[in-house]
Amino acid sequence: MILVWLIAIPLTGGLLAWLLDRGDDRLPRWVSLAAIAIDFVLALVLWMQYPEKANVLPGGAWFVEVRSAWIPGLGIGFHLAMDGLSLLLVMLTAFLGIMSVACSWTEIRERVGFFHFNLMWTLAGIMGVFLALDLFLFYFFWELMLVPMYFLIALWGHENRIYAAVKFFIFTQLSGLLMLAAILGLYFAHARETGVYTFDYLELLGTSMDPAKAMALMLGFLVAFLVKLPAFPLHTWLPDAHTEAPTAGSVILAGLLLKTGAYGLLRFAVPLFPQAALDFSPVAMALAVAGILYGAVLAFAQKDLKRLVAYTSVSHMGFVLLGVFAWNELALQGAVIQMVCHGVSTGALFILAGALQERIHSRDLGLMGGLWSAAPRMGAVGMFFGLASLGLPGLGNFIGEFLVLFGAYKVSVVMTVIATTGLVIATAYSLWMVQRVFFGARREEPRPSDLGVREMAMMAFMMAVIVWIGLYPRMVLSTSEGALNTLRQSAGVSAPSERMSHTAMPGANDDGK
Amino acid sequence: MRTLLWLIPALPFAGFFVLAVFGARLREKGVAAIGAGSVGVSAVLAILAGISFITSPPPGGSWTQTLWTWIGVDGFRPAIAFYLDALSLVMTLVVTFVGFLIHLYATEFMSDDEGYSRFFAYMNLFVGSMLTLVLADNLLLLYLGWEGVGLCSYLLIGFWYKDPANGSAAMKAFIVTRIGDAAMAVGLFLIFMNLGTLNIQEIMQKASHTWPRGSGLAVAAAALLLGGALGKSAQLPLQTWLPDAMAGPTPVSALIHAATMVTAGVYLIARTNVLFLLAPPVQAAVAIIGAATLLLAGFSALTQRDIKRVLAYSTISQIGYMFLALGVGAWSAAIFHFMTHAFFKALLFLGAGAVILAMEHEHDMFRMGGLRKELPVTFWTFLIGSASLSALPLVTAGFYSKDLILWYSWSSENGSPWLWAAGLAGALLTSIYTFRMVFLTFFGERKKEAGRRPGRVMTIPLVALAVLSVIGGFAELPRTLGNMPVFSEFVNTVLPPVKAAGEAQSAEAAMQVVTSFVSLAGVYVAYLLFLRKRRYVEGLAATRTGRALHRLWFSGWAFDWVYDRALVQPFFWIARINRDDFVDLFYDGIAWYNGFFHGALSLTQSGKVRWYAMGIALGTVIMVGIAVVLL
Amino acid sequence: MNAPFYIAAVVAFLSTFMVVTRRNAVHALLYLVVSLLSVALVFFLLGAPFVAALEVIIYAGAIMVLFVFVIMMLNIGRQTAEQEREWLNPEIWLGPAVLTLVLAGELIYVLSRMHGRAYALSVVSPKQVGIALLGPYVLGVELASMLLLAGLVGAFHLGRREGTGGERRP
Amino acid sequence: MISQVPFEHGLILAGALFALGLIGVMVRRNIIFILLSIEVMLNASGLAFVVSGSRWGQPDGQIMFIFILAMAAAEVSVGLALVIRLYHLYQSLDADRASRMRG
Repeated sequence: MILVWLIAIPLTGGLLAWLLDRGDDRLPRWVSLAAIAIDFVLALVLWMQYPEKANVLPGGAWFVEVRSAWIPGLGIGFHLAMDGLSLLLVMLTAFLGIMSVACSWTEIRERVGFFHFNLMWTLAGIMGVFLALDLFLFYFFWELMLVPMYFLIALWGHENRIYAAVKFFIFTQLSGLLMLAAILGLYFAHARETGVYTFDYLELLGTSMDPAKAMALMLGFLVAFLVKLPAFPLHTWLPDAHTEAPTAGSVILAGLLLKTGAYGLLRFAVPLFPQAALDFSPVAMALAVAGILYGAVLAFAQKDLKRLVAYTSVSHMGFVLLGVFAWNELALQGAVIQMVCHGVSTGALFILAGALQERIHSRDLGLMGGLWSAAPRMGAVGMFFGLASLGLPGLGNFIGEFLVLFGAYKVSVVMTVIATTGLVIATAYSLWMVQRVFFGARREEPRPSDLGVREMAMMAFMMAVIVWIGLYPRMVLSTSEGALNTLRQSAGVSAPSERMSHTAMPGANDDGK
Repeated sequence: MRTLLWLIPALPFAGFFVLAVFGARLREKGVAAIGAGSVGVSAVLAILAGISFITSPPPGGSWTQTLWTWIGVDGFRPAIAFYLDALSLVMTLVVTFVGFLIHLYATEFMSDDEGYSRFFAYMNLFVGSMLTLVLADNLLLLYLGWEGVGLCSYLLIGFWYKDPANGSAAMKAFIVTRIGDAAMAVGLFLIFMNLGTLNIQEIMQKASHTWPRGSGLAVAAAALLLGGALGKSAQLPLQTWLPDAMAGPTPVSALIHAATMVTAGVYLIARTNVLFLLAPPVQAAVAIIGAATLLLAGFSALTQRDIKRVLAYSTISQIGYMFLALGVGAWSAAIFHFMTHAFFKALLFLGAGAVILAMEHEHDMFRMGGLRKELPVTFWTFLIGSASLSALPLVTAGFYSKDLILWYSWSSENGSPWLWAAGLAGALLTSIYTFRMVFLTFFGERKKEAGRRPGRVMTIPLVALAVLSVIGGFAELPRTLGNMPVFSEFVNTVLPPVKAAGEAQSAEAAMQVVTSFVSLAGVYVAYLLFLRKRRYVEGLAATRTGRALHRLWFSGWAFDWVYDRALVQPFFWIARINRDDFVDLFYDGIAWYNGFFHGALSLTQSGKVRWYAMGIALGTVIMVGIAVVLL
Repeated sequence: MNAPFYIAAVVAFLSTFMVVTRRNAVHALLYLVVSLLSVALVFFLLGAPFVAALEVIIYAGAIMVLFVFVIMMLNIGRQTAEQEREWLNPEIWLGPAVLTLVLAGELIYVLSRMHGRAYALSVVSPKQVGIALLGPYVLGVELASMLLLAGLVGAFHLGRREGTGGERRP
Repeated sequence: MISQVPFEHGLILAGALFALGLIGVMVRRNIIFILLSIEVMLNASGLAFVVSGSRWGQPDGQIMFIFILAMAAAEVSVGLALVIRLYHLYQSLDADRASRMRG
């Protein structure tokens, strides 16, 4: 039942925040902070007892499960379940949720209640996406997280927010519809094969169909996730959405929405159509590498700070895509680590950009420069997260990127070498960003005040997470290990019959040699 | 003592953490105490570890201390583990001891600079990373230290961030070294995939079993690691960043760009010597690159006006010697030269720092002169350093180490007369530009009053390093002069001994006479050209070819110009023209066409009833037509 | 035996053709009445006397009379005739003519391909129609009555001359 | 009295009348003529219903004709009322004058 609470609390919190909007602005903020904080505590509790309550469900590492009928007629069930992978991402959601509420404490002035309503409902939608095991329910949550996000950008955004919000909505909605078509295609293919009409993920896993149809359905899923992931050709909504979104919106957008795309790939696109995914993987890896280089070069060229950070996300997500389609143990673990660390470090960079915008009312890099002398703490934090985004060893992103590259090297050497050159350009853009914002000649007019206690606490917390994952990633690795083994096995392109046997996967493995 | 091994790198990191978090609140005294103190204590620890290591050598010739498993993903299990053997002991001792001296010097040199705590935080971070690099037990941890030192060199070069030029020099350094690191990373991937492990000792055993000599994989792995080494040690073709790195404070140049970081590449090649032995073409390449670099850097150093840039090019040249030694298989000679070079080059930089301080941040040698009497201690220590750099015979450490390298480049198995000749020419060039520097700064008429004299705290390191750059050489007396190869015996417990062709002792003696004659000749030439008849040099430079040569050498053989044209400008150009993402045009195009068709269709709504009737009729006709055709 | 049907058919066709092509509204109206009467005859011949009567009474009687009233009210007899002339220049006819020809062609093609056997057209007496009308179609009748009521109210409301106010002169 | 008229000829007649009505609607600009043509078309479709009703001896055809009559009556009354208003508004019966509702 705890899973239902995980989703229900932000929903009610958001509603409550909106209702309490009558009073002063502080009430909704505290309500939504409380709601998301409870969620974070719940997630931590789940993480504490993760190892013992292993494999509640057949076929692997699910350890908490809620199942009840929703529309039995069509075979749609309200089926939530959590394994190591979704646990990590749910914790990331709650963590960044707290950060986004905290960072918009002073930034959002008008209609605060409605703002927090949208924020909470997006978070609930995202958590739903990570937990849903019923494809219909998954699509429901996929749409649920989209609409409030649109309002977040459209109502509280910056200059041409309408253009950005509409573009974001159309991109995601259109690709979502493709996914819906693919879900239905799979639904009917499964029905034709086994006569059972169901949307349940575990049953749908084994459907075998002719390769062409499988490839078509897989592409349906893939397009939706590649738009969300922003893979190379479908990424152009991201810079606009990021530039115009309010700080909290950017944090949620960069930190979480991009992960739903990656999670979708890991959970649905590849395991459901293993052979098609295998055939498609060279193209996908090429797209990934193109994304890495393209995102990096464009990040280097931007004049707007948030737009620059947005393009870095395109580049980092290229690594995740590379990891997913390399589909071996190393690459997948790398992709998971990269997802978590990218969420935290890019979230922090956006909070910083938001703080800077609040102080000097502009995101133009031309106006910044020499801010270190005025705000040394902000400079140090900016430098730290700039280094995190270029993959400095000792920080989390390095672990993610290198595990992906180690894994991808086994699959294709050429792709990995090109991706590694991406690291050099990554160095270029992040140092260039730090140079233009913090170093250089000191200016007189924008004298930003340094980070306050609240902001510094948030930043310290995030820095701690990045360094902790950088130096001791085993906690995160062991959590996601069980889930990834199940995924790899279910997509191991093995004969369907063999997959049906319930391989009892010990949820927690021993703590390594 | 074994269990305290992890403290050696941990202390500087702790120093960094304390200074980073509380630095702003501490007074300068406190910051200095923590900054220099942490490195000092780890130096003491290193010495203690050294003593117990030498007195009671452990069975396998090495200590290993594993703190925790860093990443645990099925076969990929690198650990945070430190590995101490003869080679890493020498490196640790040099890094901590010279590091401590430079920290001491910096406490006074940087006094009343507004980023004082930030400076020492970065310096401690650097020493910590360097020690992690040197003591790393597996290549991934080594890579962590590798990037850590690269980061600190970026932070410290760009320390005075107010001047954007320093910022761009810092970025240039980090990006150029990062190119090397990318190559090294690919090397790591290759090694892991083929050998299944990153632990250095396992790699050595597995490589020699699985890879035959000269096999493609061995060559690829060695070449990629060489790529990383070239980047970090500023050898051809990635050497352009070091001269610009002089934008940082002088103690930084002394510590990072002379003594420790730039020799990381030498350490890497020495540590993974088995790979290079398995790949003869790559080892030959190392020798050739070393020889070429030492010549190029030598010529460039001749024409520099800034005292620190002369020393920078001299560093590139001396590391070229180490690469030459590695290339010909004289592993211990390379490490020995690393040690002596660390001493006298750090001394020269600190001396230059004292001079610059005295001259109120004047870097141009031609505006200094006659400081002999003004700064006596600095002068004498600087002279000893220069002597050691240009390897004046018998009395200086530089003589023993450089002579050893020249001898092995002649006598060793894969040495060759050409390499030896290049080395010799390099030695001549070295002594010319060194003593040109000495005469220009310390002799001749005084042009500017000497301002701030170096205080006591600055002179202690100068004197200590001067002593070391003299007695340092006696640790390795060649056969002809006392035959006490203490150093190489110690280091050869780890590194393979040199395969000399068994030349007669007399040949070695003759060789030593030739090298010492060459270095003295260099001094005399420098004396002639730059002290007595300066006009002659101006005349030479005035000729057309002279001017062209001067411009070429001054700009570091125009590598910067070539790289700028070939790589940097195109990258900027691509970035600029594609600033707003041509892929976006595709989607905007879709939106535009959408609007266009909307316009076209709205014309049909003309408001006239009869048109609509016509439309309905047309529709019926078509539908009936279809029905007719189909039935 | 079928002669009267074909005669009536030809008369109907010609008169309808005249309706469409006349310039004077009244002439067109009268031709339409002729056409309706000939169609009524056809109904009678087809064994649907009740409907034939209705056609004559309601269609020709009521609706045409309505038209006459309107035409008289708007007195558009002769003076709009010449206005019609420049509206009806020949080339206007071309487009619609082609279209309708194609449509007619298709209909005829479809109909001609059906097997053209003649069937004994059975007479459907008004009694049968009445029974069916108030049997299964009682709902239809109610709806038709409501439709007529709506038409009545609409016509009354729209027909009033003044006092509606509010509507703008163009 | 029952004629042995082939069923299709009746439909062909209805089709022809319908076509003429259609051409009338499209060509004439005077609204009255348009309404007249619509009446012709309605009548033609009624004819088709009756013909097919009598063909299968079912009363349905005639019932449909009655409904068409009812509809035609209502339509004409409202139509003509509108024509009167239009005439007062535009002082002309040109159908193209009332084209303010255009895209």
